[in-house]
Amino acid sequence: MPADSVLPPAESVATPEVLPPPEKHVGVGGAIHGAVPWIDKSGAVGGVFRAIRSLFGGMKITGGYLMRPSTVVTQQYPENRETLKLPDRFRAQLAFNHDDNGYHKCTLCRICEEACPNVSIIITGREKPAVSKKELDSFVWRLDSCTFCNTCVIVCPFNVLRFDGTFESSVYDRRLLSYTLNQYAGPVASVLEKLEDPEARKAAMEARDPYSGAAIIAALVEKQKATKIAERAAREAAKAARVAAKAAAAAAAAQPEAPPEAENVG
Amino acid sequence: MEAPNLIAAVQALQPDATVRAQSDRPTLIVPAHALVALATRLRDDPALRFDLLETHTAVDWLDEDRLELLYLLTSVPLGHHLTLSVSVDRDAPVVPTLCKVYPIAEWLEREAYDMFGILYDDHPDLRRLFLEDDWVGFPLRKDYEDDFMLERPE
Amino acid sequence: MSVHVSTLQARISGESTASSPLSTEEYFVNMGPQHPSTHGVLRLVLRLDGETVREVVPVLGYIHRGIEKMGEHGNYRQFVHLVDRMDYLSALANNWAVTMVVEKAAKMETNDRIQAIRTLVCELQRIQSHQLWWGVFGMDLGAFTPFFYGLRDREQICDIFEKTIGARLTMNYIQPGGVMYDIHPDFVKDVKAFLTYFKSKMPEYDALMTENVIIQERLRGIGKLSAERAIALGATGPVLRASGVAHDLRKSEPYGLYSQVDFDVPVGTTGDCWDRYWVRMEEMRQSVRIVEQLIDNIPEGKTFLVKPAAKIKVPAGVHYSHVETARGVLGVLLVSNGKDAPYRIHCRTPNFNNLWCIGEMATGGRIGDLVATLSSIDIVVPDIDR
Amino acid sequence: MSWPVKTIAERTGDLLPGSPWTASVYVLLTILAVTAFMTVTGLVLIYAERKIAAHFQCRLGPMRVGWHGVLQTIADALKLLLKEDIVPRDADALLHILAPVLSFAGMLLVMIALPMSPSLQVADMNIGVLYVTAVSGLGVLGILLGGWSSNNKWSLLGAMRAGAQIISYEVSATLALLVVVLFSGTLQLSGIVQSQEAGWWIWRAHGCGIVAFAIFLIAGTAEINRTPFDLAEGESELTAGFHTEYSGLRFSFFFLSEFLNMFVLAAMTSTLFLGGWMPLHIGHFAVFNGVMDIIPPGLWFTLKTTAMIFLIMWFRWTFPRLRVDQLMRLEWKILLPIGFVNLFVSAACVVTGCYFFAR
Repeated sequence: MPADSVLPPAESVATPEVLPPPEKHVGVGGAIHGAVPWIDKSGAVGGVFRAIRSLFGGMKITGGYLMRPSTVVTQQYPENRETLKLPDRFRAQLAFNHDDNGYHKCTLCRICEEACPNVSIIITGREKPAVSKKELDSFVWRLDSCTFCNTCVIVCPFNVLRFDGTFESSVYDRRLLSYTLNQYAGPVASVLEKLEDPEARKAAMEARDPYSGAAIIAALVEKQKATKIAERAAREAAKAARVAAKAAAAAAAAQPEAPPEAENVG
Repeated sequence: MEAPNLIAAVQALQPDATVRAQSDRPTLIVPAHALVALATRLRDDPALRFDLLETHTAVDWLDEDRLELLYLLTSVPLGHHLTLSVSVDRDAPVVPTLCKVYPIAEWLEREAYDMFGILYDDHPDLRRLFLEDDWVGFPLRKDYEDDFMLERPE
Repeated sequence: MSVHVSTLQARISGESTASSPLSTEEYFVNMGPQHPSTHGVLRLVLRLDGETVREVVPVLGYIHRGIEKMGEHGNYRQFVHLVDRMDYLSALANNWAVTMVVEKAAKMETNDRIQAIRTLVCELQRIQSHQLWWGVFGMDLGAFTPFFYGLRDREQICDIFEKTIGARLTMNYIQPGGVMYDIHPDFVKDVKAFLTYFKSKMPEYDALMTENVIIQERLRGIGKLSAERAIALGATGPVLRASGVAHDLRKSEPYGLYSQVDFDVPVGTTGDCWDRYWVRMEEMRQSVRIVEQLIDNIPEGKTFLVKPAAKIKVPAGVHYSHVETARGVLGVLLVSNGKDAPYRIHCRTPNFNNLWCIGEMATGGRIGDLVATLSSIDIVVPDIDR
Repeated sequence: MSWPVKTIAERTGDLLPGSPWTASVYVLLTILAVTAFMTVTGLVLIYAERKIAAHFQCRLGPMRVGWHGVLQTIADALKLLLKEDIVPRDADALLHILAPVLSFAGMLLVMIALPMSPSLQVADMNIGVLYVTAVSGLGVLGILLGGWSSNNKWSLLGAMRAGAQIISYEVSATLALLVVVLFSGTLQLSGIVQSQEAGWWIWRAHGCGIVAFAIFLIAGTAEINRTPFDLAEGESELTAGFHTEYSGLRFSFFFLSEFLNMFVLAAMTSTLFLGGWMPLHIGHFAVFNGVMDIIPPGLWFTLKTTAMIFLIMWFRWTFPRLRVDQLMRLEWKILLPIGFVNLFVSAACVVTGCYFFAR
């Protein structure tokens, strides 16, 4: 162990004292409620018998569970689907709070989108709002990148989002993990309720399919790709300029110095 | 020991140590060359007894072109804390190692080398800790870039 | 200047230093990254002389995710959920560490109800972490059954968390400014039921493992770490306490409501595997005591004191605070430049330092001792790699 | 009541002069029957182990394939048959392939000497005990070869541990066997069973029997590499020990031979110490003995063997594993001296000719 050559001899390390004990500390390791007497009283023959007894003590525990099938805790999952109850707060799937009419209250404030730590929420507004100024087109939630941190739910000022317990969300194609949460594209509940005419309401709303999120994300990715390439070129140019400036400064200093080793080893 | 007394006591050991502003624990800026001697005395001084190097890491101040090394010391028996701050040049970051004073520094310094490229003089086993030996660049530097970095779309 | 950058290959291709008069040959073995008892993707390169371990060279980074770098790219509230993924068995304590440093730096207020809930859930999580450790420890020593008993009892706490928090492992519950939800109406009842249940199970734990002669023989005198070396090597938590140093942040720098509850700090004597085992078993009992004292005395009050969507501004400077997780001291070093995102955030994780002791503990023992020692440190690999 | 022993080998011998063809068909059928019996026993044991382990651990175990998962083992066997057969590139291919076969063949050979009932025994050698001890040692050869030929350090470690362990514990097991041989005065397995008509050796032998029984059980458990002596494959230490590099069918051979080893151990323990197929008799209590005789000998054998198997499983699902040096210490410093003393005491008993119950 090369550490030996590095470390100082044990004496040179300051000897620590036990912290000033505010109250008591529990005593010495081993004296656990008088449960393990046999090892401390090391009478040879008695020790052996106590040792054997300790083995039987363990067998009594396991044997006891074998004899009592009621202690089995296994849940047989697909069979117990009907009786399986998950707690209300269980975070399995993000969902929109739609009211009884099927209207939501999302005003496109994008607070949740900003609060999301891993960009799992993508909100797009309608290009041509029907009634109000800003209308939700699609609220896409990406289960595949979500970490279920619940931040979007607590930051939402209008209580639009909730997590519910439908946990059976496995699919064979991960594009299907991008859900469109809103059932319709259109104005919020309060605006819709102001419209007296049911036909007008219907005209303002456009149904949304839960699985239309993949296309939206694909379009977004295409758009970002182009900007990213441009950004990268700009960054690289800036970096080259900085390096050149530095080299010039070094040359100006005219101080021949060995190049830093970090560059060589990296 | 209370913070003002502590700072005074350390400054008695190292007169050119200055107090770093903006820190919630007593923090002293010390020159790199004095680090090992000071740490040894901090550890062995019966009134100070900083026997635990709680953590050690670096901060990349890109705008000021320096790396700030922070050593967080704790005294287990006396229960007080001290932070040492050492600044080094970003391009040639060489500092003496604290391995001989605090053995745990061996790993902490390897991590700092791995992430910031700080070279520790006299370190017995200076190599990458988390990344592979042939990794290019030091990821926690502010100007680090690589092809795998994902950026948050704005 | 004598800076020399080495490589892993150079590190493990040293000359054989066989000391046996019989000319045995030492050899290197990779234990991990996929090995049942490295608890994840830890890799230990062992230099073996027959069955005897001559050297342990840990190789890290197989689950390094750059949490510190990710932290620089999001705001403070967004960083909290990342630390769940470090030590996933102490996710709440990790949340609390970040929350504490942010609250301290940004001078955010809390009330007693928030602190009581935080203390309660952290202690419950300490129990469940130790339960899982107990099971895994048995598994590493070759006994399969404790694993299931430990997990079965841990499930009860997970169910309590599921009701109150909504998650079982990565909770993101303790937030700057409060806790994410108020406790569930059933919380007090459930916790009391659990305590009754758990107190009836502790004797079974003892009968199955603690008193077992094989366990005693396997653990006594194995993997010793003296108090001086433990501190010098930066060990904290049960590893340090087993060596005889009563360093527990819950006592020495009380946070939350720890100053108001009565509990003891179990301390070992020799720092061997048995002491570490015993310290953890005793800590479970102490945590039960803490929960018992707090569960009937949760003060009234609000549980979230700020607007969750509000940006948190931390004044420029270096901020540090630490908590005692189930494995030791978790410190969060926050360097701020006054913006709403951390300039640099560093986590001092307990497992990182505790693992560093493995070289000292396991050298000279057998492979079986190495496994027992590694398990008695109770490593969680994502906590090491971050 | 006398127990006429008629083995399958003897029946074949009777047939041989008259019709050699019938006799050879008989032999073939016997071979098939033994193999089939072993396979079925292995499958049943694997299922039983999984179910029993599950209930020790508050679980249910396999529940899906068939009623309460009874077909699970067959499904697993089919899966193993269909898996890719991998021989590592740098392995010694011939030995790698040979090892599981050897390990299995050892078991097969032991099987023919086991007296399951007066009429159900393949061959009744007059050196049966010696034969079983010798042939069961063949299993370690398979383990050693498997570990060595895999060209994997973990496998090698496991194989070396297994070699050291099995050879060491063989000594104690044999010493314990000798106690019974001394008392019964014969090496023939059917003779040993018949010598227990007045009572089983476990209690009839003045305490020497129970000590020998304990030693034999411990040493036997160590020989078959089961917890708490499963160092050879110690999952948490050596990943899987000697069979780390095995997959598919070859792995299943190792797996099956491990379970059959357990059956052989249980059968030998019950034969030597618990009277084998002999019903429970107590001295001269004729009425009691008569009642016991109603239960057929085959069932007695099955019951005793099942009880022993259950005990071994119970050990496995309760105890942690020993360390390698403790394992050796247990053998050479504890079991072996006790075994020797036990042997001397029982020899003295036999010489003085005192038994708890008359022959």
